Amino acid sequence: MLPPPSHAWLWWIPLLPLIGSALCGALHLATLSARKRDPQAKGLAGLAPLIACAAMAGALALAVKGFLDLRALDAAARVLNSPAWEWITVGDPRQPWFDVDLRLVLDPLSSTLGLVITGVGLLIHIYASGYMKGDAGYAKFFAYLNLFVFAMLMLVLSSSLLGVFVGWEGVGLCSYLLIGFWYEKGWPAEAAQKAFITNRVGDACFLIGSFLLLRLFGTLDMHEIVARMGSDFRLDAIDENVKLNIALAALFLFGGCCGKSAQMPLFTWLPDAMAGPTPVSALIHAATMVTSGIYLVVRLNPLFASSPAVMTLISGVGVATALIGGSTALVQRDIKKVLAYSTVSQLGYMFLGLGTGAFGAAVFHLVTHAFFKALLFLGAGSVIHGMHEEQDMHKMGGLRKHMPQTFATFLAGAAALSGLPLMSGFFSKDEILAHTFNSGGVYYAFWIVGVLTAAMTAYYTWRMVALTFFGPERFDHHHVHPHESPAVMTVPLMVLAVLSVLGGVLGLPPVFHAAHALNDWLAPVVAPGVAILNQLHPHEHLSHATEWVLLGLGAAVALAFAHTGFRTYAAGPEPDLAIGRGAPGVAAFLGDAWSIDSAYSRVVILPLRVFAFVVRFIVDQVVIDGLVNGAGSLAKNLALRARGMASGQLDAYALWMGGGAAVISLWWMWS
Amino acid sequence: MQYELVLLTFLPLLGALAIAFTPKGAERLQRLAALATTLVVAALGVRLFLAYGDSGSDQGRFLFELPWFSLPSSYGADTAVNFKLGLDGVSLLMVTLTAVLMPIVILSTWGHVHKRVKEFMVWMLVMQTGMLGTFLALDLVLFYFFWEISLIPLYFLIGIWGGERRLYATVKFFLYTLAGSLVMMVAIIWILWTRGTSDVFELINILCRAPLTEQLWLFAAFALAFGIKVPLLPFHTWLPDAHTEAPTSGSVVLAGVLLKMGTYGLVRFCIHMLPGAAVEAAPVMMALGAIGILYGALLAWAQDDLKRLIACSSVSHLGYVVLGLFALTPAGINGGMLQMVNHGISTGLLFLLVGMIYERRHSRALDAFGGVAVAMPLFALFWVITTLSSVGLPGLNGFVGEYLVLVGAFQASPLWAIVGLSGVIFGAVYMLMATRRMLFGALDKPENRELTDLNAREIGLMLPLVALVVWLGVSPNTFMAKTQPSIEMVNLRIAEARRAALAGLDAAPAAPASQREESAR
Amino acid sequence: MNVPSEHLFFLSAGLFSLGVLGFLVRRNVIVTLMCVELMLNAANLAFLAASRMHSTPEALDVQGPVFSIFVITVAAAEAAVGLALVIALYRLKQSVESDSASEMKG
Amino acid sequence: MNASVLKTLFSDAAYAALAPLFALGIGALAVLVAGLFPLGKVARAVLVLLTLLAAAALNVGMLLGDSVPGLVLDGTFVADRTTAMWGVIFTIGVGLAWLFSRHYYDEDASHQNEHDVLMLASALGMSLMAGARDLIVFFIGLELLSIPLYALAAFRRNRAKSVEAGLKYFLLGAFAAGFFLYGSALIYAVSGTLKLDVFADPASRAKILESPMALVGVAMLTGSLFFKISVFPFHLWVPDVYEGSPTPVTGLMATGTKAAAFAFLLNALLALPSSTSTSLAIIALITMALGNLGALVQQDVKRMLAYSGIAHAGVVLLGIAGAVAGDPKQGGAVQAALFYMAAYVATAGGAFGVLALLERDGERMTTLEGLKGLGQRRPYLAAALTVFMLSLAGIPATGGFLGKWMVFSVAVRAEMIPAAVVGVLLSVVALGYYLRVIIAMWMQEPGEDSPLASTRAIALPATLASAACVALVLVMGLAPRWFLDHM
Repeated sequence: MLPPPSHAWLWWIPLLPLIGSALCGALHLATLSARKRDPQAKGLAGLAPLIACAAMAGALALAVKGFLDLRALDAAARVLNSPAWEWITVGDPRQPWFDVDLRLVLDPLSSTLGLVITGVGLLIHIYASGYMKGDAGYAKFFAYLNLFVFAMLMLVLSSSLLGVFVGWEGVGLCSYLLIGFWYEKGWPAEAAQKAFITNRVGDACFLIGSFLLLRLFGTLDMHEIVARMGSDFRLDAIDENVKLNIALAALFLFGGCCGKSAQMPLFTWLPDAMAGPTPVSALIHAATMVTSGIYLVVRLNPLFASSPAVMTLISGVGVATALIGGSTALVQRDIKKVLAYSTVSQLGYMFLGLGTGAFGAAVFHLVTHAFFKALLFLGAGSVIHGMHEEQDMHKMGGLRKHMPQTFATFLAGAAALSGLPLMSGFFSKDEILAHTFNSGGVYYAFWIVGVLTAAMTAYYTWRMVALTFFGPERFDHHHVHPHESPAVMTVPLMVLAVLSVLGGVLGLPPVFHAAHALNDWLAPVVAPGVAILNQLHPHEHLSHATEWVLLGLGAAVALAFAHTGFRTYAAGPEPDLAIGRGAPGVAAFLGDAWSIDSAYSRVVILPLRVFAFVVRFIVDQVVIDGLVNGAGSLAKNLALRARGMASGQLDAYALWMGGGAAVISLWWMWS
Repeated sequence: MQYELVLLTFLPLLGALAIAFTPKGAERLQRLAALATTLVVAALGVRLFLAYGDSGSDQGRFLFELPWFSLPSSYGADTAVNFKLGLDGVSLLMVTLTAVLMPIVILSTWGHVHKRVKEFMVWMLVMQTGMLGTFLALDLVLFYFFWEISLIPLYFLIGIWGGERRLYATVKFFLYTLAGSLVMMVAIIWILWTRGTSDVFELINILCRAPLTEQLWLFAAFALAFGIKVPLLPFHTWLPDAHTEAPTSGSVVLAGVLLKMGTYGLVRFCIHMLPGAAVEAAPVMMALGAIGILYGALLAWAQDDLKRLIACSSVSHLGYVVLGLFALTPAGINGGMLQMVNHGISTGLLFLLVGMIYERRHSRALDAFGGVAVAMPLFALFWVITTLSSVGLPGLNGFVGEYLVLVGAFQASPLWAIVGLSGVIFGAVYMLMATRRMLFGALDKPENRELTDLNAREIGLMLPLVALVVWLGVSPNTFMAKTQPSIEMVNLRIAEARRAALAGLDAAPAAPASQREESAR
Repeated sequence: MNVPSEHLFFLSAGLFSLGVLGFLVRRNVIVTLMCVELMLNAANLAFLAASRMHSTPEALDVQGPVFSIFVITVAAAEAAVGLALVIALYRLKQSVESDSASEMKG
Repeated sequence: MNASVLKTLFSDAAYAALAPLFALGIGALAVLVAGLFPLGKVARAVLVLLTLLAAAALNVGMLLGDSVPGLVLDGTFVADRTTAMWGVIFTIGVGLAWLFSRHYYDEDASHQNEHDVLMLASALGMSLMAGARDLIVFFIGLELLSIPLYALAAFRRNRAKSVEAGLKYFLLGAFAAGFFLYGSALIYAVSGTLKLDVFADPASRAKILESPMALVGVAMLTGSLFFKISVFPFHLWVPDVYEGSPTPVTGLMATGTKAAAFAFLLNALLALPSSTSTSLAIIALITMALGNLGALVQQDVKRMLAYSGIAHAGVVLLGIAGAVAGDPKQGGAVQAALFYMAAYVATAGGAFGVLALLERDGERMTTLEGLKGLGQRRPYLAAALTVFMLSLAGIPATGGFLGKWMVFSVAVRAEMIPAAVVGVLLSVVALGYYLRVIIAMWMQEPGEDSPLASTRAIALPATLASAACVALVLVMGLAPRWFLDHM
């Protein structure tokens, strides 16, 4: 149960970015009105990044304060609770039928996520103030970005599932706005729409999940749900029906996660989302928003742990997504697309880990991934910036000389992503694979795919590095003059590079005989789930020997494929073209992400669209409205017929009268 | 006797009379007079809202009652028909919405009503009286009076100031809605004759004990009238036509308030007065509501006319209201009530926005636009906010109602809740499609380059509504706390009816004698 | 003379039917008018027959005869108006056929 | 016959009962005589007005008085509050028709005097019909009403349509009268009396109606009454006659004649066995359907209103069918029909009156085409006609609404609910054409060949009459208490 609500200051963590957003929005409106007089006017838009970064810094400071406060408490009591905003009350407030109280709760999990969001977020804000300079919507951009951070913080800090949903949809909205930031180009708007709608499919699942939880527990407060999973909802205390309902709730919530975290079958929006400005890709589509699914599963870990089938499904979906994403990234030419599919793939890893019950490992990978993928995206942004908005790697090459700082930091990110030994990604990915291996059964298959994907990851990462920074310069020297980005952009890169390299210390594997800092920190949160899992199928910890073998294998695979990838492409993109010539089918299949997206268009969207038109033109216009108008024309037709009765002839009228009198007489006599 | 409600109801009519006697050319005077009248009414409405505490009589407050005339009844004495107005939790939000929406609507006519201004203002004000009367009437006959009277102004508004097919649309609207109402009239006649009273709250106490068969017949008659008005699938086809042809302000009032008369009636009469039948009929009504959500959304998705699209979206949104109300759970009813207000605000805003762009561009075809956001950033801002409110983004008004509706519906019937949930997805599909095709993309059509952004009047008239969008989204309790005691009474009745149905009893038919005693009060 | 009342009724019914039939088949307005007279007089006959039926030697039932007298009076008035209309029709159409008065229909 | 009999017959009560009739009769004669003298137009008008006012005042006096004469003249005539109310309605109907006829016949102004006399005579006939408790009295009243109307219908004797209307009305009316007489004779033959009170006693009624002859008689009688109130299949004359007659006369036919026939039908209700209620209801519904459908396709508003009148007759007949089936509310049907017809007299009288005013601008003005844009040309007239249309359609706040409500109440009370539902749905069809009139006036621009704005001012009497109709319609719709209490 929650401690007393004594920490009102927690509200300031999300509210600061919200205020920042409002101020930036006001600045944008001011700019707009200034532009009415002078189309080139910048107004006060230049203030926007200062405000936004200040808000972020404030939020970060508060998040750090929260972290320190938590650290000072006993492990079991590490929860800070804020007063509630009584949002929705149905019925008498003293004894409501249904109510939603929004309260913010800081515990080790939300604190970790909060630090990542505000920390990485701040860096990206700083970076963006350089990246977006000169854009017409400069202030608007920061308004959206701050709004996003607000929603994301609501998502991780709320204790109510509906509070999570506020953030959940809020981040979806900001994602929509930011993907479509350059809407006048057309396709970003389409990508934004796709992202929003795909997410909505997930959100609908989320809502169903929430209904089921409400029906089971009578509350949407996640801390209460978790607590009750350990008390009156213990697996041995409930019947099959309740178990089924729990499993269904878990399943639908996971459906929501699939949308937000771009898992099969709803991952197709994420690659398209790269239409947004690069800092957006870094913040939303790599570091934070897409990980909210992982957060949700960890937050409700006993719920998921109670349904082994759903857990296996999560792992399966995760590993399948990892494979599809990884293999697709192999052949992409657009640098951002490579990173996007890589993100899809890495998120798949996290779900693979969640499905094995490695909640801590998943969060660990989430954190390291936030560092290195944000770094890679920002690096890619720096490259794109320097290349005058060129994203095709085939038209790059040899950039290491032109942008040394970007190059150096990018290498750090690549190393972490590909899991080169001792980099942050190495440890986190390895922990997930080790857990998978240890789960046995079908998880062995998952493990094999996981390792395969790891190989692919190393390969495409270093292919990307080679194509971008090595080999001959393939751009047009007359028009493109690559240059290093300003310090405001490179400094965040450096910070992130350091984090990417050293992030591993958060969770060193047991064989290193060091404390797994993150797992220990999260232990109170994940304990209920882990307990349930142990109860369901207790298994041994991996022996040190096995673990050494796995570590070694991981390192070897990463090194080998990184090397191959780099060497193959060090001289230029010819191997790509060779694949295209040699196996065009395979290249097209992979390049199009296994043709899943186009299959959706054909199998889902087109029939629905056709159905909508059938509804409009046939069901509605012909059938339903036809009946309505038919009643009208029926009356008219009858009227035209009835008209003939009044022939104007006297004798006809008299006949009607005489006949009428006769009929009435007979009728009355007869009845 | 309290005169607030009489004043509220008839002030617009007085204003209309005054305007009717202004000289023909004095358009400015007529506009300002209409605006002033509605502003005073809005002030009165807000005052009443604030004065309406969350405790007090649940059988109508600020009561005003005058004997009117009497009609035969099966008891010795005739049925006294009273001119009885009263406010309770069920009508409170609708009355306030009607009062607040009208000045905005009047202000919006500056842009699109240029001919026969005097008549326009007169009809607008008459309509307000009709709508307020419908919501405030606590006498069945009086309710029916206002219910039908409120058709006439809109008939003229569409017929005179409407678009190309205005005559078709307005006649269809009038005939269709009237057809349903007349069947309801027969039911009301029956009630008056057999129960000897036309007082709504007395009837609520009497009719809940009527035999189930009788309740079901009465329910069918009332539900037909309200269902057509709402409009509930499959009685919806008049709505897109009426909306498409109506002038902007007519559409706003139609969507904002007039349709709510139907849902209000469903709560007040079909559910509260006939709980036994409501429990029986709930599965059918929920099914109609849920299918309506999906159907309306698909219909909207297949439109290319912006206004028609929004009209179809109304069918979808009102499906939520019906789904929630007939879940017959506290959450569902509260959600349905809230959703009525939400729909009024957000769809009203959407129609205002469509009107504003139509005034500039003289087209509503989606294909005529593209890149409007570049030319009209403020318009785009308002449009997007409204769209988000309409698709139910948490934090804005649409969400709270929608969520409560779905929670309530899920408790009653997971199947229909999930069908209704599809509206969450498809709602986003068609609204975002419209948004993208209109606002986004390149500004490549020469006609669109010249578009001017919203002016101060247009922004000013939308701001109160936008404020409500946020307020209702962030703090729905401000509103729900006031309606709660009345809705609790509805819940009680439903619970009784449920118990009776579970016990396998025909809702215990009370002896006529005891009914008489009650009605004799 | 002792004609049974039934016979009188049959006669009157026959006359009435004749009048109706004539009204229906004849086009000449004057003939039609005469047929109406026939119907009225058939009714008169029926009234008188009924009166005879209800009368006792002591008391005559006057209702029937009184009605008949009124009917005769009214018939005269009707004939006056009717013939005036026929004249008006003839002046306009040069015809007394009822077909000539069938301009309005539908 | 000795003096004492005469004394009992012509008691004070009888004089009181007949006073309105005397007023009308004397007035009619006075106007007729006045025609011989070179009196001014105004003086003659004052005479007519005085006559009508006197009749109305006497009726109102009876309505408000403490006691009523009741049955007089050996039970052949009744004067109670109901007949007094009918009397008021008739005088209003005739008064309206007279007011609207003031400036109607410009070319036939020389016969205005005869016109007025005929109108007053018809009013006398109506009152006699409403109070008749004896078939003889009723017949005299009927003919006193009809014969003047035959003449009035053909009053514009230079116009083919007018003469055609008169002729059709006359011939068919006489035909119907034949049925009435023969039917009366049959009833008389079976029952031995022409008084209606023989039906008051259920036992004797049952005995009479056992005889098929009496049933045929009742059917023939009913048929002839149906002719007057224009019920299927006796309604076919109505459109032609209404269209052809001078419009004020049409107004009189639509209102006064129909009301008088209904007044008697309600008295004669007792003669109808309850087994006939189904057939009556079916006839009523067919009448409503045919009337409404017929009106739906008309272009001439006068003819449209004729059909609408048929439909309205069907509505009242439905109420009567309810009463025949057994209205548990004593006198409910009479109240309903009174209210309905009162509202209808004000409404239809006003509507025909407005049409009469428009007709002065040229014949085409009464077509839908001619009405286009009227709202702009003559907003007050158009507004009045709009109110009338809404009242005819039975929209609240008008008398027509409450009338419809009360008549359908009778059917509901008699548990004829399916018939009531079909009936109300048929009135949706009716709304279809009433709305077309409103559309033409307010929502359509005048066509190219539409009449130009008229410069002729509307005469004062007509203005007053229209305003009075509007006021009456609205008062009956909004504050009906007085009417309901006195009906």
